[in-house]
Amino acid sequence: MSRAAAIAAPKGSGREGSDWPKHLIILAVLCIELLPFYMMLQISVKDNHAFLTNPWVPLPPGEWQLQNLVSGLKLIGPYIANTVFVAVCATAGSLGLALLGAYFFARYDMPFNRLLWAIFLVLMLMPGVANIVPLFSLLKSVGLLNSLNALILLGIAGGQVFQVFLLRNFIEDIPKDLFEAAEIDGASHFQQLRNIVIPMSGPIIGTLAILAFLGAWNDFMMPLIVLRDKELFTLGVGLIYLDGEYVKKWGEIMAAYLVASIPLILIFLFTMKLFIRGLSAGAIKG
Amino acid sequence: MFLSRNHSQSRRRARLWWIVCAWACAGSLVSAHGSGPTSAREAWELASQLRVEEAHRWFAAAVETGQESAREVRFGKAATLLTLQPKTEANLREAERLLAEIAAFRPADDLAVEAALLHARIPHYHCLVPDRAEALRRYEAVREQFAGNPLAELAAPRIALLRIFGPGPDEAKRAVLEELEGWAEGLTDPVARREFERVLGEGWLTVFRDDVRALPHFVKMCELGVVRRPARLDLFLRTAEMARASGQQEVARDFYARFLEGSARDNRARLVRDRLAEAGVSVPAAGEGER
Amino acid sequence: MKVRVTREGVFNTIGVGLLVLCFVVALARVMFRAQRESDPGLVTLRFAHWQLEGGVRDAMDVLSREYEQLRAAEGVRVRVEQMAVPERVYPNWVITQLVGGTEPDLIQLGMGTSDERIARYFEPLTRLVDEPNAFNRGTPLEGRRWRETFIDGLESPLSYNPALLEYYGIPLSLHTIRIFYNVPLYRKIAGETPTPTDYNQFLQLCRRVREYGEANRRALVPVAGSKYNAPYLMGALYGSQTQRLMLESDRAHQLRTDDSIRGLAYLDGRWDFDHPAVRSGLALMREVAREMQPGFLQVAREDATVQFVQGRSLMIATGSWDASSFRVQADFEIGVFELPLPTREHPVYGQFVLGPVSEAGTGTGLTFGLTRNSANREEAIRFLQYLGSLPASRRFAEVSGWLPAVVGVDLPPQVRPFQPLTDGYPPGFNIATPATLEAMRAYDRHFYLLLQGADASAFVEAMKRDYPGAVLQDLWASDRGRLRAVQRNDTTAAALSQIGRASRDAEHERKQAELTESQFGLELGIEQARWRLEQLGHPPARP
Amino acid sequence: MARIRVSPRKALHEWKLYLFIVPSLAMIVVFSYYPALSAMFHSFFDWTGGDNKQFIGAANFRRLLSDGVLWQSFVTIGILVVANIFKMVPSIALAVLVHRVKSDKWQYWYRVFLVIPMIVPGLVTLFIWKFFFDPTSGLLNAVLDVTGFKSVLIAFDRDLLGWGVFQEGVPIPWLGDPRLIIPSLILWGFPWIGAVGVLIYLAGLQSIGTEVYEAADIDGANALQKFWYVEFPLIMTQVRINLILLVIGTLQGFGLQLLLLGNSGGPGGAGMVPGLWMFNKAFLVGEFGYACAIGILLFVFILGLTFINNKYVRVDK
Repeated sequence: MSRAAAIAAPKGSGREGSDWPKHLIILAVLCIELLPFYMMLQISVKDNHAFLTNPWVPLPPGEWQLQNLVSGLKLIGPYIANTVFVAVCATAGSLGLALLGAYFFARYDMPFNRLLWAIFLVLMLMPGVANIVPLFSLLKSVGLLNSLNALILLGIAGGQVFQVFLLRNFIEDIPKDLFEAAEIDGASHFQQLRNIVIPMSGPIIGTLAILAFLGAWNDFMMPLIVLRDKELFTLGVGLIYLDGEYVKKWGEIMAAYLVASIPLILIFLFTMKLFIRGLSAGAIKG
Repeated sequence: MFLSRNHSQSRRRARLWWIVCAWACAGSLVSAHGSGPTSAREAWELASQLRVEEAHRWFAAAVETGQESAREVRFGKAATLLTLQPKTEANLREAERLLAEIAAFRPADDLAVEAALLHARIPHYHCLVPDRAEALRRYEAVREQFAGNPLAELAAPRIALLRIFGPGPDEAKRAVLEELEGWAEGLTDPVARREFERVLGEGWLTVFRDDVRALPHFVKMCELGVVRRPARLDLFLRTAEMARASGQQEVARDFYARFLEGSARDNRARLVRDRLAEAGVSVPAAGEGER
Repeated sequence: MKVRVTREGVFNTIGVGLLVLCFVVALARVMFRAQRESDPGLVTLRFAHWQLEGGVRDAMDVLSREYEQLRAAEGVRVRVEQMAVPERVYPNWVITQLVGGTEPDLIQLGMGTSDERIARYFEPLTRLVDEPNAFNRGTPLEGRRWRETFIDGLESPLSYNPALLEYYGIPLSLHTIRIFYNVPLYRKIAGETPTPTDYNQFLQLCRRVREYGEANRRALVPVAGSKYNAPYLMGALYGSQTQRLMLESDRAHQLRTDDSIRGLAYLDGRWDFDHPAVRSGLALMREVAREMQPGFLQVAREDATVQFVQGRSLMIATGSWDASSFRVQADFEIGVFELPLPTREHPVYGQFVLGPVSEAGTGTGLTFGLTRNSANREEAIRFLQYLGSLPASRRFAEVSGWLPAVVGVDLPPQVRPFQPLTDGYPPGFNIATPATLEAMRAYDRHFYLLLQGADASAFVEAMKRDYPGAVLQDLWASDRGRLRAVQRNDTTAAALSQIGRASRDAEHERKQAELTESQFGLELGIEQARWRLEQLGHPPARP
Repeated sequence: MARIRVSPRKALHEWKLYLFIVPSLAMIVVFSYYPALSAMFHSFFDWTGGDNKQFIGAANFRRLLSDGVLWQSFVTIGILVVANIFKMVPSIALAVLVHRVKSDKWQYWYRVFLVIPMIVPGLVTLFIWKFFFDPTSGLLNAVLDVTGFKSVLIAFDRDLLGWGVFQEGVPIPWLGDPRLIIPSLILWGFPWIGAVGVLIYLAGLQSIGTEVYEAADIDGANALQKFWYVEFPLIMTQVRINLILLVIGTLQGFGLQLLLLGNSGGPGGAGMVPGLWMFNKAFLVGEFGYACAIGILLFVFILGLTFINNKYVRVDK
């Protein structure tokens, strides 16, 4: 069955009645949901005075303080490269490993399979505050402090459980005959992964990738602990530092936030469909 | 790209993992053994700077190899075992054993006394559940066995601590305090004497709120001298206040004055000047700092 | 359908392409940086602090650049890097850097630097501060021991650590609490009336502010409050009422109390929440709370600042450290006056007052310690000496508008009002910190009750319920702290005596004597507190 | 598809398959299990988080029993969990509404708009909500005043609660009064739409064939019945998964409380939750050993809930 087709499928013609009340409700809800985005946009071009006298209504375009965006870029720009580096590596790494793991769980019922699966699942239940200290000493003993590699490794490890969990369900649903046919052709496990699993689970991989990317993008706890040098800061830390200022220039802060989201906006703009489709597809399983 | 690695690459990846793990283990070992002390002197220096782990490692190794002066090294091992983290019963027992052994050395020397004192402190402050009776017994043993060694006199203030602030009815405490007061003259070491006086003074003050009986002990302490400046100021002030409360204006005035000499940056100075003024002495405000 | 899929494909490709491009750029940057990091001829010094107030970073930058030039003139290439870490994350940041071995060369002491960490990770400066500071050459301070060139003689606990008996920190500044006011607005409201010097005048001023606000239809609040700022004013007012009570509950005749003495005094019944002085202090707090905006308890520090610099309140109570931030943000002249406490003559509140509060004991701050692992120890010491010298202090005060910690600096006019008042009496104890953490939390938890209802009784009832348990917890915690120190000192003392057996010098003698003295003091403290707890029927230590 | 069962003997031959799981496993063992087990180990110590530690057996756990704040925090988190469960409803409703919109184009755009808030940094949302709750200049109080809903609240308070927190002419201190803390936390995030959740539900709904709706129409089912008998069963699996994740997340979480109310959980400590208490004990008081014990209690609690959930809230596919 084609999931793309499922989304695009026409709705039942049997549903009668006018749609506008639905639209109204949906639009009202969406407006509230989009409020933070709106605030970020409109405050980013205000100075403190304009913001404090009138926080809610945007300024007319003539009064926009565009230098806010420039200083926002200056404040936060240097961190973007680091964040991209960490987020891309962590995403690729964690998905790669998760695919292997999920393939193992989904395709074969090897001895100890259940035990291993339990090992994965129990992790979801553990609260992690006190773990930070041992984790930190671990990173210290392997000499990974004050380096972006630590963040990448943590990103990879942190994503495993959730990704393996979702991918497994997905791979289990791939028709068995595809694999059997491949095996008869003498395909190795890696070839099966490449030729069957990846093409068949493109949307969910895309979705997981975007979620992992978002997670790495917004993470601030570990970077805060691990990174010392300003040149290594990722966006999460940068924003926390910005938020800790006592002299608040709201316009500049919001502009910095906006700058921090621009790469995400771009990615979303271009992969929106993939993302939505992936979420839609992956979700059917559970 | 990433997902289409072939089998051999995966094997390489697995090997890489082992390398990473091995490197991690080696890394922690290296960092543990990277720079250590090379002599007992250096190990003691480390111990005095609270770098107990490194110091202990050296002492423990030196005990094994039997190098350097054996008793000192054993003492080092025991002393560092007391603060080695995590603190375990086994460590304390081991320290206790070593210290008892060092303390038993005859003819008794300073090291033996120190070991005996430390031996007494284990049940007093180091065990998870303190055993005050045992600590008292050990301190008293130190006092008896090493009578004549000024170092051993440091057991006296500890005995006073344990007996005054131990369990028992107030009247028994009075007897204890009075009995202990008889010991004071016998102490020759000024530090032991000073601390002994301090415990007695605080004893009268805490248990009986008796300024009159506490005062002489505080005066004696002032005579013997306190090293740290803020503590010295506090002591002068407390002595003066106690003298004031027990009606000895002369003494009070003297100690108030001594307090004021060093109190340019103390917010109690004006209060003290008021006290002096009450007693008919006027002291001009001192130059306020250096501004 | 087909067209759509293709377009989506193109879009995805562009998206992924952009990402790859970004990644390549990022990778290039990361690689490039790794290369640049390893410049052998350049000494990089890093120092960290949490002073994000306006002006301070500029001052530190000026000092860093001047030092770099100074050293460049001597032919040494030094790069000094400032790391300003937000207060909220600073303690954790410091701990992780220290434990992780990635610490900068100089670290501001005071948050996240417990005695144990200081002992372990910081270099004692005792020998250093006993010598004159070379950077004071050619100034009136030339030839004086470095530690004697500081206002407090380096006796503040951040500089001289009383538990470790060594000097660890060099301070740059000190601070006092003041009321800041909007000068033009003040003139409009009060004309030429001088600023209030006592509590009554202050209340009158607040009333006039309200009247002015109503007359001009302006939403004007007399004092900008927040959960950060309000306690400075309220605590001081409460403290004025407990001045005499403090002396009464001081069993040790020290004319001052510390956390555990206050806690024990409470359990002892030497003071309680029904004591007239405490009630009077609470009434004062309630009274002054009315001069702040409603709901100030949920207002953050920077929001109160904004309220003040926007002219929506006449006054704000805070430390002199905020002066620089205000100056950056406000477009009006800012005036300063001392906290308006009730005098002894006050008909209602005067009876509990001892007199004006002395700020003589004000400790120094912005204190930097040198880390043991510093890769450039010599250079870091030199920079520290530079920071703590008279010329650098002068520069620091000029640029930052903060009080300098070194004596003999001609103060710029805007800094003068912050000089500590030295003629006065000890402050009473503050209600929030009769002991330590748990008591403070109980207070925090119930504080809102103080602002409600007809009087303080709801607050008092709640405190009576939770306070004893909290104090007990705190006393146990401080018992544990002392016990740990005693245990630690046993090893140190053994080590010192062994070192002394081999060779002794004056410094060694000093340390050994001080250690013995402080060790006995700690033991006595433990025994006394435990004994008194037992007498009162409480477990002497956490079971 | 049924997984291929591999006998131990064959597994010996197929040992290479284990290499597939090794990297993942190594990652979680090193970076997740080791720290977690280390924390468990330390729950038997009096540990300051640094080098100072002393073995004290089960003393930390005994202390848990008499820790009033902790038990109160479990009550609080219980309320929040229940509230959060109800807060799932709007997402489901929105998904159904979007699904029932006839135009595909609109449906697509609604999804796009749902995704946009995900890219806004969390700090912005926090900032805006703080702004909402501000007693004097906040939007929430302004809305209540303008709509007259405040008088309803006042009457409600006067006649039913007797709290006296809602009064005429006095701004409502949303985060300044302990009795309003939990309501504020519940109100937080209104209208409680989780974008990912909505998209997932929507996906579930997509699989409903036209014929099902036609059949329902023939039976004369109204909108609610359609939801109940046609739509809801189809997304039940997703709802259940979301429910589990949500319950776990709520129980472990404390970020919101920390950022909004501070370390002590706000006035009266009303917002104190177990995670925050653990954070307090670990990073503020320095009692890491005790914090680890709290963590273990929380873990056992979550494990129990998950177990119950698996046993009783089971839905057949």
